[in-house]
Amino acid sequence: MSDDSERQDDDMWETVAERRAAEALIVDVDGFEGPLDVLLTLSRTQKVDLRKISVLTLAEQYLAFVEKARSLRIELAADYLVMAAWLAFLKSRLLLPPDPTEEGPSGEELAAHLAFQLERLQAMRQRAAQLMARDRLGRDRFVRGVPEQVELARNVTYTASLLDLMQGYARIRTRDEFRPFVMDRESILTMEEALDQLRGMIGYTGDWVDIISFIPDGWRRDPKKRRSATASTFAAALELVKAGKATLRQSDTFAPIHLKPRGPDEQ
Amino acid sequence: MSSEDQDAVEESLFQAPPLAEQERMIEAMLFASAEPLSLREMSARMPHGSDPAEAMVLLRKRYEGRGVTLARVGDSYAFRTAPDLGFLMSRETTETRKLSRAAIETLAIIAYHQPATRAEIEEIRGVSVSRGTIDQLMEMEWIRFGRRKMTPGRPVTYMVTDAFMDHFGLETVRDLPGLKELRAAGLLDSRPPLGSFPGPGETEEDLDEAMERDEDQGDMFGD
Amino acid sequence: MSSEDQDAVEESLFQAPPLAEQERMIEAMLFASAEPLSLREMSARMPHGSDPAEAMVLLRKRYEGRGVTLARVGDSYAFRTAPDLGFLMSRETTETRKLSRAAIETLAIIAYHQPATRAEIEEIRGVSVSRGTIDQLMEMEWIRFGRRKMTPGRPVTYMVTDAFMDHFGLETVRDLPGLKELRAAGLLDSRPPLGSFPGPGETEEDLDEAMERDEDQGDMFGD
Repeated sequence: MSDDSERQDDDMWETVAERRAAEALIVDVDGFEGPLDVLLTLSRTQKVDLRKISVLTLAEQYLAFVEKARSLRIELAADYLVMAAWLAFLKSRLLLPPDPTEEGPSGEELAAHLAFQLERLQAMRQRAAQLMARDRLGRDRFVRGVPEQVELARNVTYTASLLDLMQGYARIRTRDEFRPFVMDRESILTMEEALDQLRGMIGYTGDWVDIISFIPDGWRRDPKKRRSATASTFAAALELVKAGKATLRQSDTFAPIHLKPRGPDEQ
Repeated sequence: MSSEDQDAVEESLFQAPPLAEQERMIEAMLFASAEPLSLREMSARMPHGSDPAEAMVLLRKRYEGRGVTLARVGDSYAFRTAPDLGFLMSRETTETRKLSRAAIETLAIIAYHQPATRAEIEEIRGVSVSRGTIDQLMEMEWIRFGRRKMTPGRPVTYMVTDAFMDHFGLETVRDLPGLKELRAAGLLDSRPPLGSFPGPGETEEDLDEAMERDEDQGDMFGD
Repeated sequence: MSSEDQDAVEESLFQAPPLAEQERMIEAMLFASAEPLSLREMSARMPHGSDPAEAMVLLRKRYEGRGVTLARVGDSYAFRTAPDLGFLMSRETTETRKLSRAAIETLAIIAYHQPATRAEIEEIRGVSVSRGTIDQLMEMEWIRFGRRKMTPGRPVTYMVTDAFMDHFGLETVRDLPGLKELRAAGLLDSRPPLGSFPGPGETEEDLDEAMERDEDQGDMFGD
């Protein structure tokens, strides 16, 4: 702010106190907490109880403040201008005789509400200051310097039921009954098994033998098993022939199939 | 410890410990904790059948006028050094973050008007509440959310916390300075603003906030 | 604060505060300090002319038998929780967990075959028994040592305890059903044991169990 502008406006402000207040307003306009704050600051120049304040005078002071700000090309936020418009309206209401056809609150009611708002804001400020002046923790009152942490001891209790116990035991004792990764194929003799059987027995025979006699014990009675064993033994015999280790012969259709091992000299 | 006390401790496993013993227990727990403890929290740690409420009366009396005093904070209790001895503790002081004027006023408004909506705070201060202010107070754990208000838009409300009361040495919110006078003067009444009175400006806020406030304003102007 | 106290503080700027006041001061300092404080350190903070040594004698007496005691640490002093109240500083939570499969099987073998040596347990389970499993069962007081076996090496044996019987509601271990009965009761369905086939159930088991299971599978494929 330049000295010139200050001198120029000197006559606008009547007392030193008022001028100081106004200067504070203008210089610190950013520091104000909105138009109500400005109004509260202006109201102090009236030096009366806020309940007896002249809202009309206050409105005029505010409007002058806004004018001044404008002349100084200080940009006021929109809400300051809205307040100015409202106060101009309030001023006209207060000055003109009430129009009975007009609805809404009267000028006096609006003025009273504004006074109430100012008083309330003022009261809150005082209480805030009182609050801050109390004996505060960390400044006047102190907490325990070495607080002890309450230790959280987590106890884990393990439990098991009788059923768990018995099942566990049964599981171990019957483990042999379980053959992992083997399908339950009780009545099927695999070709590998048949081959093992053949290989084991072939050395003991020098002549033609019915391949049925190579079927292992326990696979002859049950028809299902015998069928499977016959098929796999025949397939195993063919494998041996293919490997050059045996010769097969069948004299007639559906006649028994005979196998004869081939000696090394015959191969 | 005398053998009599020893017996008392052993008996306590089966029946509530004697009052004097309960007093020692709450004394130990409160001494060990930096945070206020409620009777319920203490009771949970004490032997079965203990009732710390009675022991608390005795303990508070015992510490009256001492260098450490037993402060009540809402439903909880905490040992705090006597305020007149703060000067001895200067070395323990940790500089608390300076609060802005807006934050201090907002805090006071919430304390005296709680539960208070953002719109109410703005109405009283005549200026919009910046998000940072509320955030800062929340972060300091001096305010918390209260119940939503049963007005159009169901705005959130703010209340002060036990940490707030602990910090300012208040037993309950009823102990706020000058609360009675304010109430008697009608300054805590929620008077709806008249007609077209200008509200706080929306210019400097971000969209979220403006939307939030629109919601809030439902309650200001809606009825 | 009473006006009398106020006077005391003001006066203290010029002369040593009364002994009772000094006692309050060291009480507050010791309470708020994070470290034990020596008489010299306290004296340095106190008003000129104070002698904390005398006040310390009074203060220590005052806290005798209380929930907190004033302990001497070298040349310094600090408040400490009374030793008999340490239990208040810990909070116990109890969590119930299912015993691991390895532990259940080991326990079952001991119950059915007691007294059982470790070698016997391992032979039946077909997998080595970890020390942790035995320790755990011992700690739970479900198994105990039996007589040493009169075989080479005189190995220790394990037996189940009365606590075991109590827990499982058995009068004697002979009440445990045999294999035949288990089968009759449908407890021995020929489903393979959980885990011998990798299945969807696996995901819900915790890592410990999965690891144990790997151990077990070693035995399944081993022979």
